[in-house]
Amino acid sequence: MHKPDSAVFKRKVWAASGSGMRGNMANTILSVREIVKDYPGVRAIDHLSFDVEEGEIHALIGENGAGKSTLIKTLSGAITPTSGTIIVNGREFSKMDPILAKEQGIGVIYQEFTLVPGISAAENVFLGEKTSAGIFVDIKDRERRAKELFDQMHVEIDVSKPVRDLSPACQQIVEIAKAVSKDVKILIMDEPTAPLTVSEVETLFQIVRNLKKRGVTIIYISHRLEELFELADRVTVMRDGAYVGTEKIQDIDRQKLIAMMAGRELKETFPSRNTDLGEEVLRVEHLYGNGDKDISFTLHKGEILGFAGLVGAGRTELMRVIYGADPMESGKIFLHGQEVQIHSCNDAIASGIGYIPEDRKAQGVFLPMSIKWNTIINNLKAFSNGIFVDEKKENETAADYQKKFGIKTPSLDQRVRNLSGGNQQKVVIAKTLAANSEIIIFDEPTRGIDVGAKQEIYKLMNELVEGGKSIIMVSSDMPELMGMSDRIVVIYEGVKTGEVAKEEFNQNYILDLASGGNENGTDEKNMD
Amino acid sequence: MEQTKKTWIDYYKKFGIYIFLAAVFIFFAAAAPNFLSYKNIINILRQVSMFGIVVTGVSAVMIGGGMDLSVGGQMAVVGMILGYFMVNMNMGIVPAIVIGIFIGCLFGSLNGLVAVKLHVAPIIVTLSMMLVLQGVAYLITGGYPITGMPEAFTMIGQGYIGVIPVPVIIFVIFIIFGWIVMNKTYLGRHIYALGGNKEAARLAGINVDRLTVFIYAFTGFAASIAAIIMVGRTNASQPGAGSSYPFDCMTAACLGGISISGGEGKISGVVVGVIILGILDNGLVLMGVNSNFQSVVKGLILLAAVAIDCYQVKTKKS
Amino acid sequence: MEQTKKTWIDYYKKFGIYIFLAAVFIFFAAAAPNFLSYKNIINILRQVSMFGIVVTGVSAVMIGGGMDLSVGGQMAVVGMILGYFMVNMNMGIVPAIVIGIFIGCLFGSLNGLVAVKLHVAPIIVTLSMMLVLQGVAYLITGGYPITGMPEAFTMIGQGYIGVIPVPVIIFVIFIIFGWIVMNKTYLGRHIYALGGNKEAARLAGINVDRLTVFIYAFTGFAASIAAIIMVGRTNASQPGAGSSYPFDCMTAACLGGISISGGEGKISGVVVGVIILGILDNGLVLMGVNSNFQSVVKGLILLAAVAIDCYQVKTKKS
Amino acid sequence: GASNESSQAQEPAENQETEAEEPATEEEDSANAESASSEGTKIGFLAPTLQTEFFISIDDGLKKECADRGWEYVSVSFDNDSAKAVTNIENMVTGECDIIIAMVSDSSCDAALAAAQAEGVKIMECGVQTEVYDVCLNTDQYAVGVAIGDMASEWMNNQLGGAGKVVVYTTFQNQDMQNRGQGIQDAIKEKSPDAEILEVVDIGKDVVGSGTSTTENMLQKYPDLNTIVCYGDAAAVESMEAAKAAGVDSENFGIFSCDGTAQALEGIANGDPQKGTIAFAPLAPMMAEYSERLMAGETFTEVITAETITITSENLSEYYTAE
Ligand SMILES: Nc1ncnc2c1ncn2[C@@H]1O[C@H](COP(=O)(O)OP(=O)(O)OP(=O)(O)O)[C@@H](O)[C@H]1O
Ligand SMILES: Nc1ncnc2c1ncn2[C@@H]1O[C@H](COP(=O)(O)OP(=O)(O)OP(=O)(O)O)[C@@H](O)[C@H]1O
Ligand SMILES: [Mg+2]
Ligand SMILES: [Mg+2]
Repeated sequence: MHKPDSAVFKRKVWAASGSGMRGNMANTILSVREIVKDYPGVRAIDHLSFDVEEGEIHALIGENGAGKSTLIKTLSGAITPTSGTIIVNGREFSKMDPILAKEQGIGVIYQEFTLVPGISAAENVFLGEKTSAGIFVDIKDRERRAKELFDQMHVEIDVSKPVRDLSPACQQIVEIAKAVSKDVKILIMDEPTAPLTVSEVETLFQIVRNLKKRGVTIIYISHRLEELFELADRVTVMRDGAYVGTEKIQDIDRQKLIAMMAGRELKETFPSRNTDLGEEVLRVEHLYGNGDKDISFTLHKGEILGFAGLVGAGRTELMRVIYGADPMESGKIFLHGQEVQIHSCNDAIASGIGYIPEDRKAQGVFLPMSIKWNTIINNLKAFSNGIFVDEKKENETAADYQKKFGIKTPSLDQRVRNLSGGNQQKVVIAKTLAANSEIIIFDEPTRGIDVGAKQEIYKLMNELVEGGKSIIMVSSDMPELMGMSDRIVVIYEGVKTGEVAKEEFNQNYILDLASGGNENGTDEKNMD
Repeated sequence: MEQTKKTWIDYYKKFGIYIFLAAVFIFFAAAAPNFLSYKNIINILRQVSMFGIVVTGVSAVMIGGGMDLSVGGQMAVVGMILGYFMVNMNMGIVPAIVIGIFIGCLFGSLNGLVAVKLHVAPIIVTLSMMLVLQGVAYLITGGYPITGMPEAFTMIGQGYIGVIPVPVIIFVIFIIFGWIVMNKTYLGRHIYALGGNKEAARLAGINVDRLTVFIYAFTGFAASIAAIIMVGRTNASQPGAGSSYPFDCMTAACLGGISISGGEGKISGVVVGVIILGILDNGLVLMGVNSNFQSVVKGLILLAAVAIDCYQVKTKKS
Repeated sequence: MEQTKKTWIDYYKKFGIYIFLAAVFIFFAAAAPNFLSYKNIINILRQVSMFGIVVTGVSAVMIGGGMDLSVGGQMAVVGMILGYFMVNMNMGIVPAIVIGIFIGCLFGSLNGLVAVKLHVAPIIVTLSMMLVLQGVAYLITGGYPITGMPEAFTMIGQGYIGVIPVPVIIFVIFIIFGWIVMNKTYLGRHIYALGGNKEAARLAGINVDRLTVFIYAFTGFAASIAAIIMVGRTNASQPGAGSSYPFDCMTAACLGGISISGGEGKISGVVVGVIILGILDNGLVLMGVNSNFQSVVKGLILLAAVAIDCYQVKTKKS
Repeated sequence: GASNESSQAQEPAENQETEAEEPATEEEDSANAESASSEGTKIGFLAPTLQTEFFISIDDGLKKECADRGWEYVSVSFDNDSAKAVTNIENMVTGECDIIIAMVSDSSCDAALAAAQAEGVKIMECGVQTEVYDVCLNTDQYAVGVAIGDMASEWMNNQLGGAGKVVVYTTFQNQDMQNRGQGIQDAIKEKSPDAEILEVVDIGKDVVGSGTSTTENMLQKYPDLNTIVCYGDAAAVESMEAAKAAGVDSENFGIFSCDGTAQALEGIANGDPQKGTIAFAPLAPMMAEYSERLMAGETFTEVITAETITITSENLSEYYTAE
């Protein structure tokens, strides 16, 4: 039951929001008044006020760095606002704290994981909760209840396994389970779908609709605008920390939303490019390793090769092997027809391969360092005379990329830790591009990035291939993958199940391959 | 998600430290004269009790993502205060013990409070605390030890109940208590959560500040119990006591599988770690090994044990 | 994006440790007799040189996300070897120094190699190493110090070039070198990268294993240079040397703003931290303060300095 | 700086010359006459540690002696770290001490002491004899060891008919203690040839509690052990408690050591296994006396040896009164 294109999404939207409009929702459950949040050098939220009505799904959108995450953190008590009031159920607060927020029935799925890596999924789900009376924990009971929750969500997660051993997507599902396991009245979700693929997204939507039926109010943040049209009742737009406006979802369309977010008209397409596929630059033969089995493919000059697959298919694992980050068990890698030995990332970089990792916090950025420092770290040799770093060139390059991607920051000396999630992602991309590789692997490049910046990245990818470079793009965003790729390779549980040429692109077909090919086409995940 | 079949490494992961203990035990049983006598086993247990109690406390802090380098100083000061009250001020045993424990908890809470309120890394807070307390211990009597504790008090360190030395009984009660708290109660689970991801714990509604102070207070409690045993055992309060504890505790905790970065480790492992060190101390002396050489052996054993323990973690991840 | 105006805290962030240094300096200039004489200032500088070199090495490791508790043991063993070669074996000064430095680097590399290959936390590797080396230092001569170094050798610790003591010159060269490497070269950037996010550093094409070994080797190099100065200054190799260094170095590094978790801190801050400790040691003696009380003062100063430093980080983060 | 210091250092010496004949013991009461001469004298005491009773008592004694004389006094511990000792000698010179009483452990401070001498500071070495000093109060550690050994031998010969089963505790962390340990062994071999030295144990660093555990282990290893001869009281009294706790026959179990601390004396008085200890003649008054004589310009070529007193139950009453 997957939507092949956004047209279908839209049709569903009307149905969904129609049923959501039952009764009158005039009851304001949560409002914020004149909230300000200052950070040194930055005003993240600027006198923002808005209201959320009981039982609605209220979307909150804005460009990267608009202040969405900061706002919801003030609501959950993760941070203290500089000034302003929060009104929940008619009670006024000048600030929240996590315990108070919990008492008010506020639950949050944060943009960044808030899991305890060393303890089991079950314990994470019930973190901080009393699941039984007395001072003793009944762990078996917790595991049983967690399993029930995951079963309801149609995902299979070993509830006794430490969450650090789970893939990012599974971790996100644990986050979701954690939030919905509680008896919340207001559930705030900050980009919950970012690490998910289509089938989990569908599961999530199901959960959200069920919650809504139970009368739970939901604040939903996403950069995937089509999701809003499917789910939301109303949408509030923020820009530069300030309130722009609130609209009923029926009264607005995608273009208008984007204009509100960006403050200007913005064309949203997958820009066309004209490149002729050149000679073969990369060939992978019978690659085994890191959970992947017998994978072969080729990449040509000027090509964007997409990789599709469900969560945990092993795409990231494959890319890491090619990039030398994880060991290859057997197989061959050819560059321009020459076999190369890649034993380390440095070998890969030396061979002209660049990699934009999917997990920006863990693998991408250096949080304590400045933006400009991060920008050139992947290719320091080119920015130094062999020993000393050329700081002038560093400044120029960093300024270039900041302009190109619109990295929102008061200065290039700002620590990356203080940037919003999307802006951090832009730094990761800048950093890899500055290394000037011939083949660039983009692993979930647009995760958490706003529409405007996405356009920039697409444009940039086109420029790169037009300039004779080649790109491998791993993405869980199907329209994006189909819009950008020349070919798509599909991976299922570490095995290549197909390769689809541009002419044959079809979401259903690709998803079928991604769930194990035609024979296994009806995987349990796809029922419903 | 498919389960790969269990390799020996998984078994080692589960039983590693016990295998290590067995190996060390068998080695000394064969090589050290009189090692395997019933009395010597009791002996070893008595020797490790005091240290083991402190290490249990330190392990709780480490599991909670902290560190306590000040336990030695806490022991010294509590010991001096005990002696001062009982000998110089002729206070009764019970009130002296109560005050001693209270002061231990106070020092611990102070560590926790400073770490929480001033947002300073625990290792630095407790390092400062150690410097301060070591100084204070000497300032109480100007550096002289206090001797001549009441007879009944020395029983705590030297006495027996049946054939079991009193310190061993206290130690056993302590670890059973610690084990139940860490494994079976909400409090224990919260401590693991705190150590694993403090922000996640906070956002889950755990009062992380209060919990932090509580854990440090517990370590102070452990240190004060150990101080009582120490004073009873040597019949003297000495200001220089515990000066080697910061490293010794860290060594024992790491040997027992407590992770430096918090959130991981088991009380049972810690007990085994402590016993391994106790056996080494005892066995090497029985074998007549030079004390400098003992230091070398301990260093290598620690490294070997932790390396094997880490080996699997690495294998699992990559 | 609009800029909010800078508060005093931002200024403190930038100059905090210098303000602290100034305060300590002014205090002792007023309170300690003879503190402010030219000779005493030279005196303080000479006293901190040896320690400062080691702390610079340890700071490099800490910035790279590691920890080195074994520097004291390295110094002791290198010192003993120097003495053994020059006195017992009548080796020339230059070859002895070369061998000493080589062995220091070797110990350091060994730390790094073990950490990298066995995937053990650096704090445990170096703790083990400390235990081993402390034992080894005593085993070399059975615990006896070696005295009677060649005249020319003692110059390194005791001599002057012009009016400046040789150790101070070595120290200054060392920190200038360290500062340039850490701030201006791409090697330095790689070290910060390693400490800031090891996985990201690896993906950025940095050979993190080799770099780790290199940094530890550098710390070993620093320790061996310090050992040379120490032996020259005291005209003796002592197996117990450096036993307080693990904590002292950590104290100085933290005082100087090096973060325990790596990736942060500046060499210039470390130098200031070392000098503050040197001024305390010197000034408190000049004032005739009891040495146990000195420990208390140092503990409180460390805490205060780090608390003020952390205060802003907290403000920034929350 | 330098000229200033040396002239200051000379000044009291010159004053003293005029009344050099005066016996050095009378200055307390003749404050008027003395104040002119020794006013402003400053003593610096450099101890390897100020954390053990032995050194603390010297420190306290000196503090009192100096106060009585109207002298300034500063004490510093160098924590058994020679580099720190050198540093502190330098600091004391800057601090304008007239006399440095250095209880250093070997020749590692000679250069610093010589530099201090060059600044006009008088050096009193104590407990060790190197090449640089103005006066040296030495204790021959080997001889101390022999005294301990003699005492133990005598007891074994009388009480056990010579059938001693002995464990000797020494520590290799410090050269003095190693010499002392050697003296113990040699004396026992000579005076009590029938006794058997079962083992010489290096009990390692002077860590509180190491005496306790070592003794417990030794009692396991040698069930017929009846004599422990230890280099110092700190470990000995711990041994005594451990032996008592293990239920040895206090009558026929002997522990011997050195330092004459209160707890050891108390043990002897109570009939505990502690049977004897060696006390040193109080060092502080001696140091003060020789300081005075140094200030008076006297020079010393001979090493002055500090007396040791053997204390056993026989002469205990002279040195110890139970509270
Ligand atoms: N700790 C901090 N210190 C300084 N500035 C911060 C901090 N946290 C956030 N900011 C700034 O506040 C602004 C808002 O950030 P926020 O994370 O709320 O954006 P967002 O709307 O969630 O963006 P995204 O879509 O990228 O997640 C950004 O400009 C960011 O740089
Ligand atoms: N740290 C880990 N420890 C154990 N197993 C892991 C770990 N990380 C990932 N895996 C497993 O490896 C497989 C592939 O992981 P991953 O989800 O990263 O693949 P992917 O195709 O890149 O998926 P995604 O769509 O999330 O990028 C999954 O079965 C996952 O559970
Ligand atoms: Mg955000
Ligand atoms: Mg992936």
